[in-house]
Order: sequence, then C-alpha cells, then structure tokens
Amino acid sequence: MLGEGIIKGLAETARNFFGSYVNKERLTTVQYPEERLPRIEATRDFPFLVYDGDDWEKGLRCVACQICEKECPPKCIYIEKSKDKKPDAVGKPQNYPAKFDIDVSVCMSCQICVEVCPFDAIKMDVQFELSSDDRFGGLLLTKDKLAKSNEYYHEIHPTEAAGVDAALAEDREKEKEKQRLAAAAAAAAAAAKAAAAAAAPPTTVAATKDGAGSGGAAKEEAK
Amino acid sequence: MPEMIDQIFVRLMHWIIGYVPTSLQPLCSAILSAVAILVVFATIFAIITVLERKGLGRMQNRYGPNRAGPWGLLQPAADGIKSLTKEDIVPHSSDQLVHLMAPILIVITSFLVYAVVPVGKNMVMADLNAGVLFFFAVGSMVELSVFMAGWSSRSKYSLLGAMRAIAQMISYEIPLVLSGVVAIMAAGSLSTVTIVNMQAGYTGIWPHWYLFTPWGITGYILFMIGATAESNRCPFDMPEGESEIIAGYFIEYSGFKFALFFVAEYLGMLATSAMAITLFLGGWAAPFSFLTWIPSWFWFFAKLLLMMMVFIWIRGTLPRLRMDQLMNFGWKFMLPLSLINLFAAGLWHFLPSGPTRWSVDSLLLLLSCFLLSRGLRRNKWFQERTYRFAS
Amino acid sequence: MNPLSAYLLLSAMLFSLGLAGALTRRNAILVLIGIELMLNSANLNFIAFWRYSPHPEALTGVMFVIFSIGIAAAEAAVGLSIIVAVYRHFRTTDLDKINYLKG
Amino acid sequence: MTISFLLLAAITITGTAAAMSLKNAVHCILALTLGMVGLAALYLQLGAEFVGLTQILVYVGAVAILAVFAIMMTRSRTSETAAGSDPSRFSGLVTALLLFTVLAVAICTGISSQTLGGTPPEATVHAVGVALMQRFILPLEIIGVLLTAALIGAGMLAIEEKGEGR
Repeated sequence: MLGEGIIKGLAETARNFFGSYVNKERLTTVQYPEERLPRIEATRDFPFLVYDGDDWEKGLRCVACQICEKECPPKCIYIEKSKDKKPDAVGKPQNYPAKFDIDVSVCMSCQICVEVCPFDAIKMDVQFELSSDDRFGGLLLTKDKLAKSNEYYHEIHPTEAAGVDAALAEDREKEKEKQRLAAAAAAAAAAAKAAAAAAAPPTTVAATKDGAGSGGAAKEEAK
Repeated sequence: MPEMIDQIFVRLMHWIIGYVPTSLQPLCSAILSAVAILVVFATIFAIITVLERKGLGRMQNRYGPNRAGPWGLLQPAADGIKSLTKEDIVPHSSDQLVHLMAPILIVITSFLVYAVVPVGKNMVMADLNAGVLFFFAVGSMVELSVFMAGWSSRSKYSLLGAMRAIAQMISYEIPLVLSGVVAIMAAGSLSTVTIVNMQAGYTGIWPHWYLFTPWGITGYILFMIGATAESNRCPFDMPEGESEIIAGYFIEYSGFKFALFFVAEYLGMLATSAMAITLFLGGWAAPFSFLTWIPSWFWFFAKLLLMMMVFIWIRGTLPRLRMDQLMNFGWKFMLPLSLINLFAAGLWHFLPSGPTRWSVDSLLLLLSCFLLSRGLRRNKWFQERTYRFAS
Repeated sequence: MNPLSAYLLLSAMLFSLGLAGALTRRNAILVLIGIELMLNSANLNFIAFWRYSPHPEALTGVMFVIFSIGIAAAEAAVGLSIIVAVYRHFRTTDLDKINYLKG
Repeated sequence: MTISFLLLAAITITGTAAAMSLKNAVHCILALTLGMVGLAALYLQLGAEFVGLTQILVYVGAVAILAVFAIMMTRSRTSETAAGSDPSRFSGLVTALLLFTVLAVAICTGISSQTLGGTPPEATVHAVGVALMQRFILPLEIIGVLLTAALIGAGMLAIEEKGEGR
C-alpha cells in the first residue's frame, strides 16, 4: 500500500519526540560549558614541553635538537637554539631552546613531534579551549606558555607518564653508569700514566696503547 | 460577549479609521490591514522557526536551541540581529540589479498573497471576486524571482538549484491548483470568503467542511503534498539540497538578503497552508458546534499552527527525493489522481445524497489511488547492486 | 482625447513595439516574444472596446481575450519547443544562420 | 486619462520596449514580465478581473518561465549586435514606425470625442463562467482540444530522439 512506510516513519519520529520529554535518558546531549563528559586518558591534542623540578626554565628537557621542527608536517614549530650551554638534569651541559614557538592555529595534533623526540621533552596536552580574540598572538604559544611540569603530565596521562619516567630513569641510570665508568677509566688512565711516568718515561707508546679508550686527556698527556 | 471578542480587531480598525477624513478611509484601511498582516505573519514566522528547530531536535533526541532567552525563545531575534549585521556580499560577476531585485520581489509576492486570506470573520484585506485565482497568480511570480536569484548569481550551483526549483514548482503547481479546484466547484465561487461561508454550519456537532467528504480529503492531501513541493520543503527540498548543490538558488546571497529568502520560504508555506485551511478546513470556523464561542481568528491561527506542526513532523521524518522520483510522483500519480478527484467531486454533486454517493466516490478514489500507486511501483528499473571488490 | 482612444493608442504602441522586435531581433525566442506582444496588444484592444461598448454585459470582448490567451499559451509552448528542436539540429537560435533552404 | 492609467501605461511601455531592445535575452524576458504585469493591471483597471489575473498566471507564471527554460536550453549567447546596424534592421524599424503612425492617425481622427461608458461594467467570475458554459461552450471545447494537442505536440518536439543526443 502506498504510504505505509511513510506512516511507519511518522510514528517513529513521533515516538522520539514525545519520548524525549518523558525519558530523559534519550537525550544524550551534554550541555557543554556547564557539564562536561569525563575525559578519557587517551585524549590528546596540541603539544606542550615537559620540565622536571620546580623551575621551568632550568628544568626543560628540550635540548633544541630541532628534530621536531624538521619533522612537523605543517611546519608549525619554530625553534632558536641557544648560544651557550646549560647543565641538564644529569648535569651534562646541553643546548637549550632560546625560543620555542608553536602556532596552534597551524598545528594539526598529529603527534609526530612527540614520536620523534629522543628526549621525551614534548608531549601531547589535553587543553582544547584555546579560542582567543587575538587571531595571531593569541594562538602562538611561546616557551613560557608551553612549559608544563612533569606532575601535570602525570596528572593528564598517568600510565604513559609512568612509562616515560621509568624509561628516562633507566636512560639516566645508564648515562650515569657510563659517566661513572668513563670517570673510572679516566681515573685509571690517569693513575696508570702517573705510574708509568714514575716508572719508565720511554714506554709511553705502551701506555698510550693501554689508555686508548680512557679519554683524550690521557692521550694529550701522553703526547 | 463572544461576538464582541470575535470582532474586536474589526472594531478597533473601524474606530481608528473614524478619525481620518472619508476620502482617505479606503487607503487608510488598506494600509492598516497591510501593516497588520506584516506584523502578524512575520511574528508567526519567527515562532515557527524556533518551534521547528526545537521540534526537529526533539525528534532526533536532542534539545534544539536553548541558549538565547528562556527555553531559547529569543533565538529568532538573535538570528535576525546576526543576519542584519553580517556583511552583504555581492558576487563580482553577478548581475547587480537582478541580484538585488530577486529577494525583494520574492518577499513582496509572498506577502501579497495574504491579501485574500480570511483570517477571521470579517477579517480579510480584500474580498476579491477571483480571490483564489489571485492567490495562484501572484504565487506563480515566486518562480520568476527564484529564477532571477539563481541566474543573476552567475554560479553553477545556484543556476542548477534555480532550474531544479522551477521544474519542480511548475510540475507541482498543476496538481496543486487542480486539487484546490474541487472546493471551488463545490462552493461555486472563487472568492475566499464565499468558500468559507459555504462551509459554515453543523450537523449535530460536526462541521460541514469539505475535508469530510471523499473528494475533500483526497483534495486536501494532494493540496498539502503540492504545497510542500511548492515551498521547497522536505522531502521535496531538492532545489536547495545542502549535500549536493549546497543551498541551491540562494547560495550567493549573504546577510539580510539570505534572510529574506528564508522568510519568503516560510511565508510561502504559511500562505499555502492558509489557503488549504480556507478551501478544505472551513477557514475560521470552529471544529465543533459547541466551541463556537471561541473567537474565529483563534481557530484560524490554531489550525495554521497545527498544519505547521505537521510540516515540521514530515520534515523530521522523510528523506529527500531524487529528481526522477519527484517527477514520476508529480506527473504519474498526483496529476491523474487530482483529475479523477475532479470527476469524483462532480459525481458527488449529481448523485443523490446519502450512502450511495459516499460509497461510489470512496470506491472510485480508493481504486484509482491503488492502481496509480501500483503504476508507480512497477517502474523500478534498478537492479540488485553488486559490489565487485567487497565480497 | 477620450479614454478609449488612449487605450487604443497604447495598444498601437505595443503592437508596433512587438512588430519592431519581431522584425529586428535575430534570436528566435525573442522573435516569438515579439509575436506574443502583438497578440497582447490585440487583447488590450478587445478589453478596451468591451469596457466602453454599449453592451458590456454580453462579455464578448472578455471571452475573446480568454480564448486568445489560451491560444497564445499554446503558441508559446509549441513555438519554444520548435526552437529547442531546431537548436538541436543547427546548434544556434540565430534566425539569420538557419538558412539551409536558401537558394 | 487618469494618473493611474498614465503610470500603468508607462510601466507597460517601458517593460515591452526594454524587452524588445535589451541585449541579454534573459533581461528581455524579465522586462517582458514587467510589461505583462502592467498590462494585467490595465485589465484590472478596466474591470476585467478574471482576465487580468489569468494574464499574470499565464504570462508570468508560464510563458516567461518557458521562455527562460528555452534560453537556458539553447544557450543563445550569440553575438546579438545592436539593432539598426544593417539595412534589414533599419527597414524593420521603419515599418513598425510607419505602422504606428498610420494607426495613431486613424485612432485620433476616427473616433469622435464623445463621452463613453459611464459606469465600469462588471465582469464577475460568475458571469464569465456562465458565458463560458453556455454561449461559448464550443470555442471552450475547441480551446481545450487545441491545448491538449499543443501539450502533446510540444512534448513530442522537445523530446530528444534516441541516437540524436550528442
């Protein structure tokens, strides 16, 4: 019969219409600014810079290697490398970003910068309410706006942050181990050289052969 | 006392006109009625837009607009302010004069048709001798302004939309007029007021509306389908199909001109509904004899609002038609059925009153409806789809 | 000048305009429109004569105009479809270029 | 010769003159509708209500739309040069002008300036209907047959024949 399907459809919409007044569970709308959906842990958009400790200028993990700048598909990251070096978390002198800007009006939240960062310095944020009156300045996030503490990172992505911290700790452990070894080797070389110098001055060749791996200081001494 | 409330607006106008000299009275009366029509129908338009958005929202299990004012009732005011303050962009290569004239003309014609619509007892701006003809004649000018809008924009989308709109409008205007003719035949007059008066009176509590006859209900349904197509409403909103030709003929319009097209669309819908009320639903008459103490204008606007609800309901339900479906339905179902309906109305007039003419008319219309719908269904030339790469 | 001759003058002007258009335009559609215009000027004459005739209640002028409008509508429909058919053959509606039978 | 007559005559003449002289064909059709609306208003002024409204319905609602469709389908954007450039054009204009002069002279001299028609006659829809169904029933039927034939004929002419489409 002609119109049968139309009547079925009309009944369905009428049921929805009246049902939405009777049964509040039908309305899945969330009245956004007043109520919000609970955020799931995997939420991510625009990147931010992680720092350790309390002082964001000292604790930035970023060493201005500029890999993220090169990899960024829409080219929204702008980095200026510093001229001088500062000691990083483990005390090793590193460059730091004199300038680190992200234009979030260009950023497409692809997370490639996070993937490529060898220092776990840049991570994805959950902040999305970035609308601003200022079309250019308001959407250009500078270093001070980007820097957020490791505690904040733990807060927004706990599982991921724990993993990152563990990996970093392991790396630092290795680094320290390496430094310790290097220091020990240097000490050993220095000791050996001192011993050699004391014992027999012409056997420098043998001494240099011994101390080949123990750093340039010994070599220079040997020369 | 009910008489007094019923005629309150008429008396008010007579009272105002009493203060102007006699020579200016017809002019003054016309201006007053025009202003009243402008204000009342523009207000109804505003109410309908917010009702429509809220109703559609509820049908889709969401809230609809609820931010501007209490329950979002000030939404039309906010929309109006927004469209007034927006920049008015005229395309560089457009035909400037025609581009400007189109929205003005479409709104003027949309308002002009209300001149012959009786909104209550003694409440019609001009009781023309050929009122219904005036309605359809002025209504046909809308097509031309649609074409002007689409053509002058110099855009492919708008031209396509305009062509679709005109093709649809002239195809559905014929069944629209023909299905309205049955009421004219029964009333023996083209004057809207006479048609309403012919439907006055009650048998028991039931009114003598043309709706309550076999040809009347058929004519009413055909008229409403035609009206939906004429005003480019869902499911006949192909001329402005957002997903294919963006917004059809008014795509190149912005700001207030765009709003004027929007106003005109709704006013056209209201006007054809008002005409359907006049022709088939007894105009301002109360639906039951014991309700006649409620003023006549209330009944008119109540019926109008009810019909708008039905329009919204249908929009919330039906998907958009395809061009060939639209044309097939218009020419192969609506047109023959409205012609048969004319015949049925004539038969009704000549058969003796009683169950005979009821059964003969109903049988004739049901049978033809059934056969025509069979004819529509037979025309399915689609084959079963095969998916070559996704088995 | 009495009102009747004013209407007749207007009608004569419309007729001349239609004739000028039909004779000078090249586009077949506009020539057809010119012919429609001439028909309409005749209609105006009928109505004017009916209005100022001694026996307007006979309605002859009005009837004539109604039939004339009907014929004009039929003419426009057939004429325009002929133009479309011709266009499909010649790829133009310029009457000066549709001259295959020219000697 | 009232002001309303002069105004409507001016509208009609402007519309039709523009329809016959503008370059763009679509502008011509739009101007024509203006002229037709003016003409319909003149009919209304003369008391022929039914005819005036039918005029709008047929010319604005149907003929103008048909013509516009024909223009869109034929894409007639050929170089329509200004009228009067070549001899045939010039002769056409002269013919029309001569005709108008003859008609105007005939009208001005032929009709005596007697006062005509006091009260406007009533051509109510009812009277028109009665006349159509009684005195003019045969022409009405013939018009009906003619319109049906024209409908079918126009359809047949405009349908693209199979194999013809390019």
